Amino acid sequence: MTALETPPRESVAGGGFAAVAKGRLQQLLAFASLIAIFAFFSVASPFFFTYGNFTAILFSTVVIGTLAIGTTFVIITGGIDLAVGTGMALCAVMSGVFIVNMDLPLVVGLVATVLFGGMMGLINGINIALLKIPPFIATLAMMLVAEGLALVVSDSAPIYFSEEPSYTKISTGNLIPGVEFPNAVLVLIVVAVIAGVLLTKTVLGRYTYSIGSNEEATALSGIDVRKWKIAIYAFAGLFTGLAGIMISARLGSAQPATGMGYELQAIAAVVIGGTSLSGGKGSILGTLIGALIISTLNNGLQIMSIPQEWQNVILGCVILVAVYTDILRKKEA
Amino acid sequence: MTALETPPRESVAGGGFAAVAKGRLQQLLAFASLIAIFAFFSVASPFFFTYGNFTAILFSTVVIGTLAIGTTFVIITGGIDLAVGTGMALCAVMSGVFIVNMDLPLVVGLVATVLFGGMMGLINGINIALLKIPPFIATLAMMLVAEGLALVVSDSAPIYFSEEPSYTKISTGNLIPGVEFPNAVLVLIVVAVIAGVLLTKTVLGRYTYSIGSNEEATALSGIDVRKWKIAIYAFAGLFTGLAGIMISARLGSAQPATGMGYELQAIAAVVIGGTSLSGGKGSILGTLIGALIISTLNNGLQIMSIPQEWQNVILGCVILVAVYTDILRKKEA
Amino acid sequence: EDGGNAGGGGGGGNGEQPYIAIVSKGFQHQFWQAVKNGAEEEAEKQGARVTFVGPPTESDVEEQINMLTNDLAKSPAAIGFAALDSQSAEPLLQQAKSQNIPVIAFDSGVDSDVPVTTVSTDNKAAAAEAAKHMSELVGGKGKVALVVHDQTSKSGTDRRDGFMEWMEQNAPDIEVLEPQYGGGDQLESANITKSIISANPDLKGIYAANEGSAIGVIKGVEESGKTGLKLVGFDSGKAQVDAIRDGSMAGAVTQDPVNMGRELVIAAMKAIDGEELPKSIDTGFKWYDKSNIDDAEIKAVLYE
Amino acid sequence: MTSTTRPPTASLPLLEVVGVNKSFPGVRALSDMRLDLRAGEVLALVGENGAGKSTLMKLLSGIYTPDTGTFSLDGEQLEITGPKHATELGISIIHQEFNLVPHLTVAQNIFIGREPRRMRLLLDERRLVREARELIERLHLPLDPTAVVGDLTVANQQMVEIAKALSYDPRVLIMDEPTAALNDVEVETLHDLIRRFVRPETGVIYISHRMEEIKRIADRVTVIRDGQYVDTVDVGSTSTREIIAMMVGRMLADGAGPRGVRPDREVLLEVTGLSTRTLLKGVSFDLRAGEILGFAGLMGAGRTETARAIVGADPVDAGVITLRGEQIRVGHPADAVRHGIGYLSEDRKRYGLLLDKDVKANVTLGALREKFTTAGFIHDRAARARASEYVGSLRIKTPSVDQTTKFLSGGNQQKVVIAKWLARDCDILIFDEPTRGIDVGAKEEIYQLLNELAERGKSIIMISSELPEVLRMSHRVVVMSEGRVTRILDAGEATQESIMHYATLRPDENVEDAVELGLDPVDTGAAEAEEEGKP
Ligand SMILES: Nc1ncnc2c1ncn2[C@@H]1O[C@H](COP(=O)(O)OP(=O)(O)OP(=O)(O)O)[C@@H](O)[C@H]1O
Ligand SMILES: Nc1ncnc2c1ncn2[C@@H]1O[C@H](COP(=O)(O)OP(=O)(O)OP(=O)(O)O)[C@@H](O)[C@H]1O
Ligand SMILES: [Mg+2]
Ligand SMILES: [Mg+2]
Repeated sequence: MTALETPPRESVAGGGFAAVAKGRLQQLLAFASLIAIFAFFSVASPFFFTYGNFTAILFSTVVIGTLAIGTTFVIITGGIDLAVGTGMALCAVMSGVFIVNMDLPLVVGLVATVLFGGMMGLINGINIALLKIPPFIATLAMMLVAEGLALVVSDSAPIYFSEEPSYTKISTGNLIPGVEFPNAVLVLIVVAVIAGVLLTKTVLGRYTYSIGSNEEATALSGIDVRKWKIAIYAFAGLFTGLAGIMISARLGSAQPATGMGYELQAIAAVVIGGTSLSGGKGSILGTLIGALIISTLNNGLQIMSIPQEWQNVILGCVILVAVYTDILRKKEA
Repeated sequence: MTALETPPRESVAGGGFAAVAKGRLQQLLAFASLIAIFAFFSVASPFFFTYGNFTAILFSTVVIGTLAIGTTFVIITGGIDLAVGTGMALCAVMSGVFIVNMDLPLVVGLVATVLFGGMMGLINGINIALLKIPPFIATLAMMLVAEGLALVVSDSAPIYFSEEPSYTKISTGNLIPGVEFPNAVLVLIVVAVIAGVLLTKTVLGRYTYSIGSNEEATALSGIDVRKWKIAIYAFAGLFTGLAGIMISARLGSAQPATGMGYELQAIAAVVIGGTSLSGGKGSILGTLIGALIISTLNNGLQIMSIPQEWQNVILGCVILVAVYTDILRKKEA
Repeated sequence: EDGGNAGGGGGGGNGEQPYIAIVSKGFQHQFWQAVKNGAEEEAEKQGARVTFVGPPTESDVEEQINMLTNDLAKSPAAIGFAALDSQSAEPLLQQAKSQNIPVIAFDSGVDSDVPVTTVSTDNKAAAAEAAKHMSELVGGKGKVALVVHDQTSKSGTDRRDGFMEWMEQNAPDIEVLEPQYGGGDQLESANITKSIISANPDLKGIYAANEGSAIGVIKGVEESGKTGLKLVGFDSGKAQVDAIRDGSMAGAVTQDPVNMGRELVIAAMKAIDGEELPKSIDTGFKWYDKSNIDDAEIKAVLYE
Repeated sequence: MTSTTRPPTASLPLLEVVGVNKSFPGVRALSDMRLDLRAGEVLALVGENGAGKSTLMKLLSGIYTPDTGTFSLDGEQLEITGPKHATELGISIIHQEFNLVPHLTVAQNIFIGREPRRMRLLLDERRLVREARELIERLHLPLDPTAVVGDLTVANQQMVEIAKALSYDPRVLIMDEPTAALNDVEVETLHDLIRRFVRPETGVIYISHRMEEIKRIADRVTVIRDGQYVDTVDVGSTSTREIIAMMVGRMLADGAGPRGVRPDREVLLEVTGLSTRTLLKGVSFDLRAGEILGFAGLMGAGRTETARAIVGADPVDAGVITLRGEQIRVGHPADAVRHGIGYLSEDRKRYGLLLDKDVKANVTLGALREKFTTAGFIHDRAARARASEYVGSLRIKTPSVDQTTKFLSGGNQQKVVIAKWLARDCDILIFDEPTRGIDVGAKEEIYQLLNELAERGKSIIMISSELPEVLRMSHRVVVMSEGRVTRILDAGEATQESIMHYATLRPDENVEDAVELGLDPVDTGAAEAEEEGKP
């Protein structure tokens, strides 16, 4: 089938030395786009290259980044998850219900929220793996249901965490003493590392790749693909729950109407990061770089005071150019 | 690539008798979901089963239906088009520019608008087929660019067609004398028939299926896949242009900010209609039924005065059930 | 009147209850939820049944037209309508007229002679009020930024233009930056705010044109650690009220959405009964800050 | 031995390849390759897996461009710019890999790119089907032009490829292992076709690993080894052993070992009354520890379906599977593997491999959780060591265990699949066409491997369409026809003739056959078949 393709330049996770080096190279290439964008803005605006602005960029990457990490797993299996945006809103609302309305201890409320996200993922997984509903449809339906339920559960009003100052600290506090570095970014880094390890070093991750690469062959190898697919969707759902916490902690309130559109941004981050929508390959590092490319562009264009209607035009063009350069380089490497 | 799939039990249009019969059966099954939904609402509300409401449902299907028809071609090739929503807004604005600002004759303005849509599709096609940018990224970029350009070109304000009463007639007039049947619906039917013929009876359609089914084999058969892919995207773009006309004719104005989100609805209509996102199969009739299922649900739930927050929840569940029943029936058929 | 029939949804139960269908500009935002609550309260009081729908964003004009179409199919006794775009709705308004269904416009006017009355506030004037306070707060000079929720909808442009026009005419020393649009999304507005602050170290104040933008601006300023910025908001809601109480926001203009909902239903009931109505009913707006936030008349217009 | 001795019928070289080099990253696929095809002959091309046969053919059909070297047709030097150009020059190829459009019909596939049209754009579907039907009839192929290709068996898909290639009326026909998926009857059909195709102005390049086939069909044979030209010899005057020796660079021992007798050990697996909605009717047999049970039958007899039903890959309608005397329930291949039953599919690309993953990932996939993890974490080094071990012991030709599987030659891919199952260490292994596309040397190795496994007490079901292989390897042979087991033959009674007899029984259409099998003809649907009347 690949007769027309250029011979293999890529490697998969966990390969030998040559493969690892090649893999790194590639990520460096995606990374190069990011660096180029950074360099450009640093020259173009004196306000871009400041510590404060860097943390601002990182901070603005947290929610999309968290969603995109979960989405990476789903997309590597060859699936898609449209429910992460409104699902996140529902999880935010649920965290409000757990922590404010039910007055559960903070930790319990947080765990319950993350698990609630996992449960939504579980339902997606069951619909997809057992009932064989195409992922696009199953998660589209979940997207609509979550959108509605977020309003129903919250009675269409935000839930405020004013009585829970430690809740907002999860996002805006500074765990590292003396350094202005928001906890939210730490959280993103930690979950990214965990997700990266799970994806490359564990059975869950390996099966995620195998299912995306050839689901039938994986099943015939004696792997219960249904069970693992459900597990992967449920696992990805945990990130939706976490994103719900991160966004409501940042805002100090659970906003039931936020979220629509975040799924597309998350998918975009994943795809710009080099994960193929047809499944079988991708990486967490790539996803993070993809998310950073988007948020850096948004930030830089605003800093440069480009009129907003032009910002999208430029954003679109830069994404095209970044991805195209990446394709060119891969060809030449 | 598709050699890896389970062998398709279904046929595509244009097959022999058995294939055609099987195809018809399947569409009848999707159709059955629609009928069931219709029957339910007719019993549930006295306001649903009226001629006026039927035309209202059809009317509300026109824009999504037109976009979904174009999207069907793209999805059958195994691609995706995220740019149809904002692209439609840009086309609407361009029709305002052509007809109101430049004061071109109506027909010229309409043709120019449709061609403008085709040009956007052409650019997508070039990015995808020649530069090898994944469809998701290429059309995501186009979506952002179109979103911005619609605002730039229109100066962020609607363009009104008040001086062009015949423009709105394209949508709201009644060509059939004496019958309350909006032209917009006629337009949808006509383009659906044309698209259906093109998809099943012409070379363009044949290669659309062929590329989606096995791009590699198609190329090895001496077909210039790049050229045809560009042609297919450009062709699909014409429907974006037409949708731009239909929406602005209905509203009497070109709204530069409408459109975001329509792409997801269009894709949903296509997928509910039985077209697989992995390409190689699908039909225009299925797409129309998919679009009708969505608009009938929207209409019926509102007619039943279901509170809005619950409408999405129910919509999501019904889509799941409809698609699942379809899957069950196909299994048994 | 044949409009009072409860729909198949069977909400009302009582077939005699007049049914008022309200098609709003939005649904999920607090502002619209407050209108909805006001309308529902009043309807209950008057023994009427209302439904309230609105598109997900204020740019979904076609969706709103579909909603209006669907509600018309239910032959309501009256319709409340806040047009996203007056002209697009004209044919449907004509249809309502021919079906003898009175239409009450709300929130912003409708360029049509169909509506029997318009229950609204003047967004431009309200925004000008915000500008006036901003000018006072920053001492009549310096850089001021705008975070607006929408660049095409009437409420977005009126709240932007009202502010900018007042500044242009009355505060020549104030430099108003290019408005930025955050779609009313808190997170996006917060990110925008931080970018603005980074790019303009000498910024004096920020004006947020609706609740979502206001929350975003408050968060963005807080996260950036910048102090001394004067923030002026729009609408209310707990986050904004709290910010004003603790001083992080100087004050805000609020309309009275709950009252708008109430007046809408009152007008509708009168129209159903064939009573004469004034051409317009102004529900007004108020400036509130730390000094008057606990006044009874302010408290009454705030929603949380 | 040199190739200069021309047979009397020989004419001008039709196609000539000189000094061709082709490298892939890390692999020198061809070096200083040459080849000449004369008009009017069938030239066989042989070599071990990964020798570079397919690469050479892809160069000839314009898919790859050579690093250096020249091609000439009728003595005229030319450059082949692409697949389309190749067909225009009169070179048609049947690829080793599946190269059809699965969602389109047979007729649509055959004429893809050349659809009969009206008014330039409109398809003339009726003419398309008519022409396809004419072609299929002319070629005597058992194909329905309106059938959807994805629904066909591998063998029938191969037929479509052949019909497609011949429809171009080529002068040079290249067939890259066309018979790998065919059984003896179909091979004969194909050979008839080739004989009819070869005329004084045409020629065929025929790649195959089946030596007896080459003896039958080819005039000359070109041998290549490790990407290098070895020699070209006349088939008539060279023995198979000599050809094989040239291929592998040494003399192979004559493999025809003694045929086994059924081992006298406990019955491990018992299948009773296995039926599926689609095909199988009451399939029953048993399997002992240490036994190699051959499955023979014609294309579509239901051998694959039996295997898939046993491992839970397809839904089962009725039937009982008993393992070591206990009834087991198998709803998914995972259950089967847990019970120690593994299945190697006949279609390695579709069902066997993660083509875009490396050799290591493929080899360790099945046994990952059991052998290469603790608490869910993968031992990369152990996995790598094991994979390298198999690459060595099965002589898998690959630059490293990190090579992406899709870049291995077909035969080596098959070995990767076998390695995967060896790593998983099942008690019962079902090999579906295990030597499909495998070179003679490697075939011997696989036979040895099967024997070793059996000696170690593993039970093996070997589905094969190559009767010599079935006869040589099996302790017993299960013969199937039309979804039924028509006979289970002991090693002593199994011969080509007896197997063919039982494989061709058609109880559903033929009352005598039903009677021979002791079936009630009314049950079998023979009555209906008669009523409908056969054309
Ligand atoms: N696209 C490619 N990229 C990298 N290596 C390749 C590629 N195609 C072929 N090879 C390598 O080139 C060598 C020759 O492969 P080829 O497919 O020509 O072998 P073959 O003789 O056809 O073998 P088989 O009998 O198994 O089909 C092999 O080592 C193979 O791994
Ligand atoms: N996925 C499928 N879709 C449609 N038909 C199928 C499918 N799988 C098998 N069949 C049909 O079922 C019948 C049995 O095929 P099976 O593969 O079991 O036979 P077999 O004896 O293994 O022969 P071979 O593998 O040589 O074709 C065939 O007629 C085939 O056409
Ligand atoms: Mg080969
Ligand atoms: Mg088989």
